[in-house]
Amino acid sequence: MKRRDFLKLSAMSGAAFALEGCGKQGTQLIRFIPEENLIPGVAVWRPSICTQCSAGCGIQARIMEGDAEVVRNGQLGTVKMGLAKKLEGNPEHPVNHGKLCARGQAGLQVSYNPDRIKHPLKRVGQRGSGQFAQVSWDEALQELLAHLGPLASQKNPATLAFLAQPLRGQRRELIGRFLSGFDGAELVPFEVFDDSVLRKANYLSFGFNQLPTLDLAHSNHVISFGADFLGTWNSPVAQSLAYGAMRQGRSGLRGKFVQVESRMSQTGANADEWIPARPGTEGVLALGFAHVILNEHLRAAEAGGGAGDLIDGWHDGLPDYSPEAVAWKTGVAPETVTRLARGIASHTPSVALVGGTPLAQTNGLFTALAVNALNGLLGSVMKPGGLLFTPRLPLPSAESSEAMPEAQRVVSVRTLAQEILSGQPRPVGVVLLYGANPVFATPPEWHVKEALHGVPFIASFGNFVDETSSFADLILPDHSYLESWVDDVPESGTTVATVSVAPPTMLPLHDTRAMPDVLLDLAHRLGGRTSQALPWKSYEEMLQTALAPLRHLPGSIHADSDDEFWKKVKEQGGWWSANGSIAPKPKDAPRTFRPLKNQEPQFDGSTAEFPFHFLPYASQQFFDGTLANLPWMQEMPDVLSTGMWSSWVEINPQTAGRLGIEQGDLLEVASQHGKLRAPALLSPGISPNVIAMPVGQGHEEYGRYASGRGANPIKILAPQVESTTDSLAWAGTRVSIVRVGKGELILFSLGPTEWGQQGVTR
Amino acid sequence: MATNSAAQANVIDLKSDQIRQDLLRPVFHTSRRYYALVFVLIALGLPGVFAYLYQISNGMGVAGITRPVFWGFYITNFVFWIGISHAGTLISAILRLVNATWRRPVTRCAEAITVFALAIGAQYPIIHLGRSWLFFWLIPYPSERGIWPNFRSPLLWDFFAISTYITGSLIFLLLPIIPDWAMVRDRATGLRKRIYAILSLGWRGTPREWHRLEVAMRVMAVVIIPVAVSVHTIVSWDFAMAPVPMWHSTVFGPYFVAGAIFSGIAALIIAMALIRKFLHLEDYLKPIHFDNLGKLLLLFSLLWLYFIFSERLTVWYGNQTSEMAAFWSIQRGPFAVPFWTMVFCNFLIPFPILAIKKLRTITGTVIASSTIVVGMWLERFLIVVPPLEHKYLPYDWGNYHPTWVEIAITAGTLMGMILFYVLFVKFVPIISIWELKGGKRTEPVADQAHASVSSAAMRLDSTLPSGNG
Amino acid sequence: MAHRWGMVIDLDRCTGCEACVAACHAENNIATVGDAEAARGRAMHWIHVERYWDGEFPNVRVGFRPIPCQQCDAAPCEPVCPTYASYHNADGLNAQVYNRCIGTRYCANACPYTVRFFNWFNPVWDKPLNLQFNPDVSVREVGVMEKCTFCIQRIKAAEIKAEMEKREMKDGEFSPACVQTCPAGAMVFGDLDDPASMISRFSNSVRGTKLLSEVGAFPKVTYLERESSHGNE
Amino acid sequence: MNESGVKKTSVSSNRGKESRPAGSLRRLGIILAAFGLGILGVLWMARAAEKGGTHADVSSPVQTANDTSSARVSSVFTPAHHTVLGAVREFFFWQSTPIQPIAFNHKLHLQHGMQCTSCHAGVTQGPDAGIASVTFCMACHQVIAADKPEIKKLAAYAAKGQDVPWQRVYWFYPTAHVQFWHAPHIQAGVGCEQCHGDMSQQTVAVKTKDLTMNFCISCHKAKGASVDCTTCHY
Repeated sequence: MKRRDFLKLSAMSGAAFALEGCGKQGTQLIRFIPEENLIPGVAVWRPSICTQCSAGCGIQARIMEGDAEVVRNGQLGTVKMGLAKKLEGNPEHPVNHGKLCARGQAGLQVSYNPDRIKHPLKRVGQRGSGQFAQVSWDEALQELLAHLGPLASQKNPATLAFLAQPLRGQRRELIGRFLSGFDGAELVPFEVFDDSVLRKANYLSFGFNQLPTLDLAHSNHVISFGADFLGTWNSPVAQSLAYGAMRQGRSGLRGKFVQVESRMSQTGANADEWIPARPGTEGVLALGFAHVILNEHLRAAEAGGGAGDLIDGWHDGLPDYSPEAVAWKTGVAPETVTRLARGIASHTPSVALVGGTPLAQTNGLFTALAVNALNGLLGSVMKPGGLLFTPRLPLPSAESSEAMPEAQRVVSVRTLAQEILSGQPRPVGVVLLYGANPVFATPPEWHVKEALHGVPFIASFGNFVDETSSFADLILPDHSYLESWVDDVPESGTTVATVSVAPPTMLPLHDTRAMPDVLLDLAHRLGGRTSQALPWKSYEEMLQTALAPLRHLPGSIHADSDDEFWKKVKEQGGWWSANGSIAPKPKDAPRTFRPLKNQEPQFDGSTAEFPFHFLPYASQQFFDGTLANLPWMQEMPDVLSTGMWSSWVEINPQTAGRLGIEQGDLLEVASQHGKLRAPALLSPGISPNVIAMPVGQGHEEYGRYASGRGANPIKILAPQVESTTDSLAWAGTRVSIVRVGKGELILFSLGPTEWGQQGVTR
Repeated sequence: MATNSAAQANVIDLKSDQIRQDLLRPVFHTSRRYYALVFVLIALGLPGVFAYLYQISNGMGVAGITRPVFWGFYITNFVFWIGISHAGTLISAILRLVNATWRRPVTRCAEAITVFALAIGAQYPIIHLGRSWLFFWLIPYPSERGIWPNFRSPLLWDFFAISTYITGSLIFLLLPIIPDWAMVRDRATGLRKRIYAILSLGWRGTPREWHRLEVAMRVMAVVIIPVAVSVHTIVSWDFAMAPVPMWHSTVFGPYFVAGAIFSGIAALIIAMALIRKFLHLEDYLKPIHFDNLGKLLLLFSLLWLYFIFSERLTVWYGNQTSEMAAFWSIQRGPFAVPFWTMVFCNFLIPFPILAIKKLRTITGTVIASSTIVVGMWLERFLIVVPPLEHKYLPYDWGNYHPTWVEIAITAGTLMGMILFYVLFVKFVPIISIWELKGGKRTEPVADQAHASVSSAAMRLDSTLPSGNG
Repeated sequence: MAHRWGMVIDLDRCTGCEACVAACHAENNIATVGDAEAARGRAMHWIHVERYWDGEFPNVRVGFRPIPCQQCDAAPCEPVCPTYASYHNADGLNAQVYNRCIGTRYCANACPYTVRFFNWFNPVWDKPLNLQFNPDVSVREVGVMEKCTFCIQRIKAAEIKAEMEKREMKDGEFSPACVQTCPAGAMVFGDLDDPASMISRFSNSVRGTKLLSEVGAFPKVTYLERESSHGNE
Repeated sequence: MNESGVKKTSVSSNRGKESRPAGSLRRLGIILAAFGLGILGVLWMARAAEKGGTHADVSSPVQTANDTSSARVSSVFTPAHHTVLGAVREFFFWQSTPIQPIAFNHKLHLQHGMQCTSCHAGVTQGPDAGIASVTFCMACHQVIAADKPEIKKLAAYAAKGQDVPWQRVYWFYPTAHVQFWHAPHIQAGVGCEQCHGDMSQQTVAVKTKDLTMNFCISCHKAKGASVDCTTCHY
């Protein structure tokens, strides 16, 4: 077993570091002259931005001098350099106020990951075989230019697609401008758990094309429809902070929290009441509440405002949504519906949230609009204790990834794949990859793999070889975010307009280059439109010019000169407006939108053949799988199941008993589109007709810690999309399960699940 | 009872020569079978040695112990062997004090068991250390750093108790060997003679020497008993002092002592039976000895039953959630099988055999003893592991799967024990010759007289021209 | 100027996000044991969030309880250690002196909270993960016991800083990694001997309970139990 | 041996003869059987104990439909030392005296009015004293004594863009778990020489003081500093 041997070696070296006496260490390696001057053993804190999820928390890295093994001009040796030892939240940052979640804490292991790409790579083996050879940066850039050059000229029919994780701020702007140099170039933002449905709904209901900022701290009653807002959804740290304040922040007043979802999430586990509704019927339940509130005249229909107008029958008191009708659809008892409705109406300020699973159905938009209407009715929009929206900065690129500059088209991965395969409207000559991993995270029947095979040339900026970048012909490894200039414009999670910018916290460990600088370099070499669009020498210069205008706005920095301003921005890790100085401005939505009737969710697979709803969920450790290569995250027990280093199928004990399934049995989960195997985990917090699985494991190619571990639920999903947006309806698949033997569960707690609290917790 | 049994026990109508020859035969004559046996024992023991080295170089983790079951086979074996060690010294000391003359052929094999079982048992605390090579930190030696061991720790009490006990029993074993070694010396030639000359410390068999020996033995007999009792009480405190459900019990002290003597006698009976068989000592180790020990065994079987019952009853009646978890896991949970096997081995099988006089034969007692030894090992295991698997917080429950390392070491030490014994038999007359001779006269005698007479006999021996042939 | 460091954990704020767990790993050079060992129950988490189910579907409730070392005043782990590797230090911490530990694992058995973790093997870090080591914390080797130290390295650093600046330590001047990062602000750390400190106020809360108080170890970690809203509606 | 002895033994061996071959086999058989039974019992116990693992069966390898290998990440363990010698050295705290790449003359530099802190700058501010990089040396040695052989070595390093691989003179084995802070000691008025000897008398630094724990705590006691274990060990 090759991996074993390799590990043995690395293990030895690790131990050598850990236990051989000093003096021995480094004697065999030459030492380079330190590039920076730090006092040994004394820590300095440098600001940066967390890129582990899209919340955009500000962080600071604890930098201390250490001996790093590096390659300098082709020579291997050690150098004394500042190394990030610990990440903490940036106390001044308006999103996370010094706090940080587990995934953020683990960010260190991105930089220090043994599987990082250490230098540019050129494909030598078959495409997708993941066999690469080292090349110099010049060769690499030449190669890429050779393929980009032709595309830049108008005559060439072929075009360029930039497939990236959703980006914001100047990175987004940079890429946009770069693509503007190519006719018909496409930006393809991709993440599995994208919130485009909710953005669209918010746009239609309230005129804000963005995710909401939740002012939980001041709300008295919170009801959440499937939103895992304490774990993985939107801006978890900001929301956890607010949640804490809601529970115990105000003396004598403790906000109540009700969670509606069919599989208990980490968030649901904290709810005072957990209400399992049938998947896809959350919208109906929301309107059920509205029905009660309207018919008991606790609020007037007009309170619903624009959001209400979008729901069919709103102004007639929603006759189709009587508690009985709702109960029949959702499986929630009528009295519960009435009670909760009265509760949220009377205990103001109250707010309803929606996100995650309910929106990952074919009728996602309807659900979102229904909840928005309920919020309108509760009067919780743009009010303390309700839904707020983060104000936009007067910057060109401040929009979230949804609302686009007109320069280039934005398409979904699915569309891109179709275009590549069909060659319509134009053939795609080159695909640039950055961060996104669609091969891992799309249903097979979106044919992303096949499409990539068909692309003449693929270049990746990723710093790991994953399922997608293993298709690349060329890999130009990026710095880790601790090693590079970072910038972001938080979409939500704060009430002040914010732009985060931070310089590198440490020198690069490997022979890598920051993607933005590489793009600028390419642009200059390409010349023509591209270089005109990107006049800056370096990314820092671009950032500085972009932020310069902010100096004159009331905000976190008072500076007399641009240089001083820039200096302070770098020290502070960004700029944020003074409270209330910039108000969020809604755009009025197109009135063309017709009020929506209830739409039944469409599920793939017949109830008879595939009796169970299949619920993949964003894992607390790996989010959508991008963090599965971090040992800390692998070994951190999932808080509800206590599972580590593996994946599992959550199943209700009653169901399990009925099917003769025991804890740890290996199950085969089959949909119309594929099979997978994983051990059964009996969990009380899941509906009997639902089985759930964490997303993130089952990587085929993602470094030593993630590869060949567990199963990937996305691989058996139906290629369904939410009907109005093009985003994947990942909760719309039905499956069947069968026991195929004894499996392996790796659990941190071997205690009995059925064990009550034994007076251990109240 | 003493006199009566003595009456039966001493119907040894053999000449001193006969006795001497039979008992010295193993020392002078070594068969090929013997070498084969030694070789086999070493071969079977070696894996254990290898396993231990493997464990030292790779780390404790190669054993099956894990969180929260931090103690497993090693501590089980520790308690088990210390228990076995209570066979000899205690018994022979008691029998000496009550002057039960039937003890004479028995005492030495018993005391030997003690010493070797202790030697084995004392290994285990060291084997189970995460950093064995630092075990000497248990020794209170004055250090420039002014650091002493923690005298509040039961483990330290263990250290003192066991070292005291092993010293005591060693003396107790060696003192009465001296005359016999002297006898060997007188019969031996060449190198062997020189070795035994050193070993026998120049014993000449003068009345003063005999007197001193008698006195020393009586003193030792008195001293060793409280030590023996304290040792196993302290071993039990290793558990009772920790706030672990089902460990934290007051009954553990006497419970362990009783269990120890119980398993000890069983081991003794097995050893005696083997010796009797292999060394053709049918004329010396007679059914009466097995019968008497059988009675003792019966008594302790009942005692053991009483203790385990009262221990479990109080737990069950007290009905604390934390304790009940461990309790039920033993009674009807994953540990039910070992538990009920233990009950069978320690009571249900031995009781009838030992209670019915007809069955209390040599074979009978040996069968009973073998089941008891197994049963007692299971008992130790059930004391150590299940409570650790079920500590207070259900979330932190765990389980324990021993690995080949633990099993190899366990087996290795068993082989080691047998090996020690086999070698011992080779270098020491396993039955105290002079005592046996002393016992030849049936009427009870005053110490002085007894001593002088037997010493007279001895003087005769020691003055014989050695090697006149 | 001896202190009595304590912690308060508000279970009504705790969301079970396990940020504390990750932060602890990053701060304290805690080994990652890998799947094989994790499967044998040897994963090391100085602080871990215990989860207790209550009730049957659909009326399921869950209780989360982050459990670091409780730093007991009458710690069962201390008297049993034959070498004083586990002992009560001047600040009332249950200190673990790694270099003095010979690995009897007695302390771990005696600990009612099962918060002690043993180095079954020599820890392994694939290069360059070892560059992340916190130099203020020693890397434990095979055969020694380890556990939550209330981030003693941070305590010492703050002490030394205060000492060099010739002043007393201020309340909230520093906090352990878990407390620092807790997104819901569920954890408070401070000096129980300082009546003015935040922790003194919190630990006297009516919601305050000690874990397994019946064992009588007198933990210095106080848990504030969950409440219900709107008059138990 | 005397007559009777010989006779007896021969007799006894004769007595044994009849049953020897069978007997020996039987006895070996008994021993092996006993051992075998013991092992079986133990194994069986193991299984019994294993049944305790009611919740997770960790023995069977995981297979999943869309992956083939189930790699064990660090089921690989390392001995604490690679050689027995290494272990022994550490056990007895043996430290070999280092060979410095350049024969640095402390005495000379101090005579020319340099301070300890000019090269070991960290000593007043943090835990580590630190050591100046080659660039710092070259600041003076561009010109000063540039022709001396040792300085040539230094210059050579600088030219290659390399730092001087100085070897530590005073250090602890990691298993000592010592967390030493220089700064507080300096502030408490502990002179460098108290632990490192009088460097103004040394050319190449040699280990003059044996920094045992005794050395530390005797001074701590004398100065009334804390001798609590966690003062240094954590």
